Amino acid sequence: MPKWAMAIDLDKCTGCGDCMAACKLENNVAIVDAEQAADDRVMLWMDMMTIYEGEYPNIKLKRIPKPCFHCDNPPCIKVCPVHATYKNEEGLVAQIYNRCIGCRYCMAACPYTAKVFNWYEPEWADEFKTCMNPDVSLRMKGVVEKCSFCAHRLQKVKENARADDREISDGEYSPACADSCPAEAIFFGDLENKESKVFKLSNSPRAFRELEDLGTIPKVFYLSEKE
Amino acid sequence: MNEETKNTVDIDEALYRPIYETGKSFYFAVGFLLFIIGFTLVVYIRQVYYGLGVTGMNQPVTWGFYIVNFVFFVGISHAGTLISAILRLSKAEWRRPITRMAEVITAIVLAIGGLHPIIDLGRPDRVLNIFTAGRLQSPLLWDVTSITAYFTASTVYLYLPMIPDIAKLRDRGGKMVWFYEFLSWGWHGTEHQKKVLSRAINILMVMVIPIAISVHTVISYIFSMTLQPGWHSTIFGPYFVVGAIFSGIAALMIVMISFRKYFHLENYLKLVHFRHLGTLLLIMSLLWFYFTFSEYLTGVFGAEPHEMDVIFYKFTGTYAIFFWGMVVCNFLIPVVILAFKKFKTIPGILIASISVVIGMWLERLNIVIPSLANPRMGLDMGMYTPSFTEWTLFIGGLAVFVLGFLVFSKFFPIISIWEIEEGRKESVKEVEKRVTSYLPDPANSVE
Amino acid sequence: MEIQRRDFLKLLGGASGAIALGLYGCRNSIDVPERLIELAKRGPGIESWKNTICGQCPAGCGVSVRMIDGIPVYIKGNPNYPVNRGGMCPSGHSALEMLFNPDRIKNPQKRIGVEGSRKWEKISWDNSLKIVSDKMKELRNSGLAHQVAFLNGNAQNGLMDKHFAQFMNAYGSPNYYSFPSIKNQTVPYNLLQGVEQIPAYDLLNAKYILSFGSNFLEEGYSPIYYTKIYSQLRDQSVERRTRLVQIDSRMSLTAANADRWVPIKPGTYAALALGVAYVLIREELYNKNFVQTSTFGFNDWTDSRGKSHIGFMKNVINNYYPEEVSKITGVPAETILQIARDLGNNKPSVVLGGQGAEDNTNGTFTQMAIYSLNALLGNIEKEGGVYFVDVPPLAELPSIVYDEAARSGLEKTKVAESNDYTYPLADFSFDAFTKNILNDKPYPVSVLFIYKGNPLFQTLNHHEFAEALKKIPLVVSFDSCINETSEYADLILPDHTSLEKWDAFSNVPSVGFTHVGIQQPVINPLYDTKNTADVILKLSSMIGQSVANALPFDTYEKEIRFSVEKLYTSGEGAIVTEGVKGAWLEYLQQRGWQIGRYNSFDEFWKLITENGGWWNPIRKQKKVEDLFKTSSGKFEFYSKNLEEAINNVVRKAGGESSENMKKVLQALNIHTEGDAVFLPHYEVVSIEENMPLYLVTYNLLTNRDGNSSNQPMMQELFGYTVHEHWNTWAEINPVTAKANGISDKNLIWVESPLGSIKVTARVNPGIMPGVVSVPFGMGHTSYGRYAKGIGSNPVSLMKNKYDKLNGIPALQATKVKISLAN
Amino acid sequence: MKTINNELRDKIIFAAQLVSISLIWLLVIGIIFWISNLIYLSVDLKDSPGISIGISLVAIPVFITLASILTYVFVGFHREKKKHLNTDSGN
Repeated sequence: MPKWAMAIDLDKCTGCGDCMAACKLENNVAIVDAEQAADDRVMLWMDMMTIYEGEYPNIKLKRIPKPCFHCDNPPCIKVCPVHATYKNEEGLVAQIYNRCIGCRYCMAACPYTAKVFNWYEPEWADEFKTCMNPDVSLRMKGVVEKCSFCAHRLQKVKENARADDREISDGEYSPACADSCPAEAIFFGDLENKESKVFKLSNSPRAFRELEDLGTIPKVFYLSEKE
Repeated sequence: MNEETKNTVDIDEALYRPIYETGKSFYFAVGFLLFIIGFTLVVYIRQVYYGLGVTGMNQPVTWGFYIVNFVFFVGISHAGTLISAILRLSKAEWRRPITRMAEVITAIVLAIGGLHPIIDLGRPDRVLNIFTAGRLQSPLLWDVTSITAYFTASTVYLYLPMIPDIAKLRDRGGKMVWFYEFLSWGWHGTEHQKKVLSRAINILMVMVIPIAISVHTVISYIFSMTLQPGWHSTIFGPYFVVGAIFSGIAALMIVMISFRKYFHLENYLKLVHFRHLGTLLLIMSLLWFYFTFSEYLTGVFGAEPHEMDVIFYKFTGTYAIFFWGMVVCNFLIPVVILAFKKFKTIPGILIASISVVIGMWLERLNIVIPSLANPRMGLDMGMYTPSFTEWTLFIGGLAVFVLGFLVFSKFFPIISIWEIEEGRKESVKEVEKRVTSYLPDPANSVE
Repeated sequence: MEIQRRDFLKLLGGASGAIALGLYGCRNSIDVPERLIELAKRGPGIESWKNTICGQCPAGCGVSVRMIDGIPVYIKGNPNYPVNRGGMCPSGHSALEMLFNPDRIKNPQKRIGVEGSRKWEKISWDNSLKIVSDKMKELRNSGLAHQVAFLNGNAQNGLMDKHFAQFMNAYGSPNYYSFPSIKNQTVPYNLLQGVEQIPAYDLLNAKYILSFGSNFLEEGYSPIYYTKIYSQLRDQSVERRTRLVQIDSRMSLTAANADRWVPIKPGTYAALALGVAYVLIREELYNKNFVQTSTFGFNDWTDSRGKSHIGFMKNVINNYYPEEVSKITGVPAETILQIARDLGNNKPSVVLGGQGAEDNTNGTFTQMAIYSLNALLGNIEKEGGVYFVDVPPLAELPSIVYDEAARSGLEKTKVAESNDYTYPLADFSFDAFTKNILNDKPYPVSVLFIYKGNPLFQTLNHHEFAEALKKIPLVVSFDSCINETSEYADLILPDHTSLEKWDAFSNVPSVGFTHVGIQQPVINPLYDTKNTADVILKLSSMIGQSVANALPFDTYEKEIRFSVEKLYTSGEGAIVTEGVKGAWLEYLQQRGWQIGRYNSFDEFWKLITENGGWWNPIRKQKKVEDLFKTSSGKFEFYSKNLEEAINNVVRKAGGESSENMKKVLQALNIHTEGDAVFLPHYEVVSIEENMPLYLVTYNLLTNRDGNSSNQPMMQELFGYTVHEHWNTWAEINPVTAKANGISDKNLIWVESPLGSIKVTARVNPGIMPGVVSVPFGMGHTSYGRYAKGIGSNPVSLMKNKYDKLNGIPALQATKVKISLAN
Repeated sequence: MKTINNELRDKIIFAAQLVSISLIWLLVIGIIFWISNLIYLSVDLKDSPGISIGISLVAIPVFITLASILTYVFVGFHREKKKHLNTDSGN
C-alpha cells in the first residue's frame, strides 16, 4: 500500500500564498464574509504560519505553509465519537462530512489546529456556483473539514493507472498546492516507494516534522537548513 | 398507632405545607421561569437553524460556553448524591434534613448538564449517529455512558429513599392520590419492606460513590486525553472531582438557604447544619487549592514551552482577570469567611457559597478557553467572547434548574420526613449505643 | 456525483475511457441501473485544458484553465510558459472569480444621474457606439481631434498598447497615455545608459545579490518569474548558495526570504548606495577595467569649453563617508562596510533597485545611484549582471496615412505636458494631466477614454481627478466592473474579462528573455460585452476611412494573427513546448538548427494558441553602441542627457542663467548644486508636516494594484501573512507601538494632514521603528459588493507629491501619526 | 360497585408499575445492545476495540445492577404486600 506524504522545502518557499489560493479553489472551500473573518472564522485548509526569530534588526522571518499533516498516529481520529474522521489504508486522514455531528472534538484535539468548522451554511453567489470543482463535494453547515491531500485527484490517478494497467508513477498524484507552487517547494509522493522524491527528502538531514515529540508521526516533512 | 401518626404529622406539618399551599408568588415565579425557558428555546432553535455561527466560538477557540457550562453543571451535580451517600455511609446524624435536597440537585442539574454537549453540536439532527456509528473509544462517548449511568443511579437514589414519604402523602389523601399510589410501590412500612429498602439503599450508597467519582473523572478525560498543553495532565481526574464536590457543596448550601428562607424551615435547617457543611466547604477549598497548585507547579517546573505559553496566558493574558478572579472566589473569600467563627453565620456562608460557585465556573472557563486560545505552531492567539445566544442558553439552564426545584417542591417534600422522624425516634438511642461501642470496655481498661 | 461515477466505472470494468463506449454496448451484457445510464448519457463531465495568459495583473504569466464541459473550474500555471513555468501567484487563481463575478457589467451602460450617482441605464452597443463616434466625428471635423484623450490603465507591454496608439494617431490626437507608465520608470536607465527599457537581472549566475527596496518576489514586474529563480538559487546548500541582502524599511516578502534584512529610513536609499560606492572605491573593489573603458564621468573631467567638472569618484569620496551615510540612513557604518565588502568580494554580484527606492520624490537620483553600483562592478551585459532583452520580431501595424485632420491634431502639445518646469523627463505625468484638464490648458478635453485602471482609487490626490472627470463632457470607460472611476463615466462599454478575450503580450519588463504570450478566450463571453480592441476597430470604421485604413482588420484576433505571423517568418525562437530548456535551444541555434519547424503559418498559429506563447532565450550579440546609447557612447556617471534636459527647461524658463537654473532646480525639487546635480547623488526628501512616523505602502501578491478587491477569495486571503482577512492593517515595530501605547490587534487611527484611516495595528519586529506600513488594495468606495466599504486605502492619506523629474508618485514621502481608536 | 372500582384501580396502578419496571429493563437492554453494536463496529473497523470492550465491561454491569436493585425493591415490596393482605384476610 502506498503511504502518501508531503515534503515542504522551507528554504525554497517564499511564503507567496499561492498554495492557499490553489487549495481554496480546488476544494471549493467556503469563503466567509468580512464579519465572519473578523470573528476568526476563516476557513483555510492550507494555512500559513508566520514566525519571527531574533532581535531587531537581525530578524529572521519564517513563513510556513501548514496543510493537514495526515499523521500516522492522528490524535483527531481517536476522539471522534462517530467515525467521521478516520485514517484510510493509504495513510490519508479523511473526513466523512455526512456523518460528522459537529462536536468539534477533533479540532480541539488536533495539536496542529489543522481543522476548520462550517459555522454557517457556506454560501456563494449564484455565478460562483457555476465554477465549482465537480470532483469535490460541498460541505454543509455544522461539520468539520480539512485538507484531504486532494484525495479526489488520487481517485482519478488510480482510475487512469488501472485503465492503463500500470502502477502510479512518482509525481503523478499531486495535490493542488504542490502542483501550483511557484517556488517548487512542495513535493508529494509515496513514502513506501524508495525511489520517490519525497522518500529521499524525508531522509534528508534537513528534514524535520512539527512537534515530533508528541508522537503523532506527521506525514508532512519540512526541510530547512539548520543555521 | 393511628394516634401516633397523627401526632407526628402535626410536628412536621411545616414540611408538608409547601406541597398543599401554593401562593401567588409561586405561579408568578413559574410563569417567569417558563417565559425565560421559552425564550431560550427560541434562541436555541435559531441556533439550530442558522448554525453555530450565532455563538462566539471561532477558529482556534472551538469550544466555548457550552462546554464550560457542561463541565460546570455536571460538577454541581456532584453535590448531591455523592455528599448524601458519604454522609449516609458515615452515619452523620446531621445529614437527615440535607440528603433529599442534595439528591434533587443531582438529578436536575445532571439533566441540564447532560444536554449541553447536544446544544454544542453543529449538527444536532445527526445526534443519533452516536448510536449507529458511534465510537466507544472516544472520551465523548465515555461521557455519554457515564452520565447516563450516573443519572440513572442518582434518580434511583433519589427515588428509593423517597418511597416512605410518598406513601405518607398517599395516606394523607388530597390531591393526586393515584400518582402517589403509583409511585409508592405499595409501601406500608412493614418490617420486611423496611429491610428491603434499607438494604437497597445501602447497596446504592456504595455504588453511587464510585459512579459519581468516575463521572467527573471521565469528564476531565475529555480534556486530558488530548495532547493539548494545559489539558494533557493526569491530575485532571481527581482535580475535577474535588472541584465538583467543592462547587456541589456550595450550590447545595445556596439551595438550602433559599428554601430555609422561603419555606420557613429554620427549625429543620439549623445553623449547625450550615456550620458542618461550611467546614466541609473549607476543607474542599483547601484541597482545591492544593490541586490547583500542584497542577500549575508541574507545568511551571517542567517548563515545556507550549505548556508555559498557556500558563503565562492564564496568569497575564487576556483572561488573566478570570484566573485571578477564580483564585479569589475559590480560595481567599471562602477561607477567610469559613475559617473564622465570627463570619461563619448564615449570610456569611451564603456569600462564601456564591463566591465558590462563581469561582468554580471561572475555573471551568480557565480550563477550557486558554488552552484553545493558544494554538501551538506559531498561529495567532484566539479570542473568545460569548454571544447573546450563549448567555441566553446559560441563563436558560439556570432557569430550568430553579424551575425544576420549584416544581419538585410542589410534589414532594424537600426534606425527608421519615428520616427526620426516624432520627427523632431512634437515633439518639442508636447513637448512644454506637458511641458506647467505640469506647473502651471498662473491663479491658482495668487489665 | 463522484461516487456515482466511480460506481459506474466499476460496473464497466473500471476504465475511464470506456464510459462512452460502454454506455450502449454493455447494456445488454451487464445489468446497469437506469439511473447510472442516465447519468452517463448526460456526459461524464468532459475535462479539457486551455492555455492562455493571466490578466489579473501585468505580470503576464501563462495559465492553464481546467474546464469541465466547457466551464472553467480551476486555473493553474502553464508549465510550458517560460515566464512562470507552471507557477502562479494567489491572485491568478481568482481569475475565475473575476470571470464569474456577480458585479460584472452585463451590457453597455449610460449614466442617467449626476457623476458618481450610481444610476445607470441599459443602452445597446449600436447606440452607445453611435454616441461616441458622432462626438468624435464632430470634433475631428471641426479640427478638435486633439481634444480626445485616451488613458490605458493596463500597464502591459503588448499589442493592445500599440493598437490604441495607432487608433489615436490615425484619429489625430497626441493624447494617448498608458499609466502607470513603464517609460517613467526607465528614466534612470535612460539617463545613465540611454536605454528606454527596464533591465533584467541575471540572478542565477550571481553570487551576491544586493537589493535596494526591490521587492521582486512580491511587487516586481513579474514576481513569479523571480520566485522561480529564487527557488533555483536555493537548490544549493547554505554555504554555497547565492546570498541575498535586502535593504528595505519594512520586512517585505523579499526581505523575509533574504539572507539578511537591512532596515533603512525611507527615502535615503541613495545615500546608502553611494556609501557602498565609497567603500568599493576606497578599497578598490570596483571593476577598474570596465570603469576606465566603458564609463564617462567617473574621474574629474574638463568639457570642450575648458570648464572642469567633478567626477563620480570625487563626489562620492567627498560626501558619502560611511559614518555620515549612517547618520542619514540609520544603517550602522559597520553594516555598510560589510555589505560593500561582500558585494566587492563575491563577484559576480548584482545590485537591484526597486519600488522602495523609486517611489519617492528623489526616486530618479536614487535609482541612478543604485544602478551606478552595477557600473562600478562592471555588471552591464555580463553574466551574473544586468542586461536588456531584445524586442520580439512582431509585425508593426501598417503605417498610417495621415489626413489633414490627423496631422493638425498631432501637432498640438500634449495635455499631460506640464506647463511649469516640472516633469521634463516624464512620459506621462498624472499630476500635470489632472491639473491641465482642470485649467483647460493648453485646451479642454472633450472626450476621455479610460481602459481598465482605476485612477480614482490608485492615484494620489484623486479628488482632484474626480473634479477633472466632471469637467469632461464625455467620459467613456472600458472595464468589466463598475469601479470608482467608471462611476464618473458617461458611458460604460463593458470589456471582456481576461478569460474571454484575445490579446497578445510581449516582454514583461525585467524578465530575462524575449517572449510573446497569446491570450485567448477559454469560454464564450458570458454577457453582452466586447473586447475593447474590437470596439476600437468598430469605432475606427465608424469615424472615417482614413482612421479605418490604419487598422485594416475585421477583428482583433486577425490583428494578432497578422502581428504574430512575423514571428513565424523570422524563424527565430520557438513556440513554448514541454521540456524545452533555454540551454538546449541555445545549443541548437548555435549549430544552425531551428527547434521550431513549422510547415505553415496555420500550423504555427495552432501550436502557439495551444501552448500559450513563443519565446527566444538567445540574446543577440550586442555592439557597444547598442549597449550605451548615450552621447558619449559610454555609461555616463555624469548624465549628459539629464544636463541636456534640465538645460532645455532652463532655456524655456528664459535663457541660461544661474538664476533661472536655481528656479528650475527648485521647481524640480533638487536641492543640490553644481555638477552633483547630474551625478547620482542623494537628494533630501523634504517633508513639511511635523509628524513622527513615515507612512509606507506596498502591494500584496493577493491584490496587485487594488484590482482584485472584487474577488472574495482575494479579499479573504488579503493579509494571509498576518491573518488579517477582509481587513487593512498597519504594521508597526514594538518600539513604536510601546511609545504610542498600542498593542497587537488594537484598532488605531493613522492620521496624516490629509485625513485619517482606521486600521488594525499589527505589532511585529519586521518593520523599522518610526515607520508604519499599510498595504494598498482595500478601502474601495465602489467596485462591487465584495470590495465596497472593506478596509481602508492608505493612498488617501498621501500628499500629492511626485518625483518631479519622471512623474512617479512619491508613495513614501508622507509622515503620519498613530493613535489608539477608542 | 365501589369495591370493584377500587380493585380495578389497584390493578391498573399495579400494571403501570410493572410497565415502568419493564421500561427500565428495556432501557438497560437497549444500552447493552447499543454498546455491543459499537464494540462490533470497532472490531470490524479494527479501530482499537480494546478500549471499547474495557469501557463496556464497566458500564454494562452498572446498568444491570441498577435495574436489579429497582426490581429487587419492587418485588420485595409486593411480596410483603401479598403476605400483608393474606394476614389481613386471615384476621
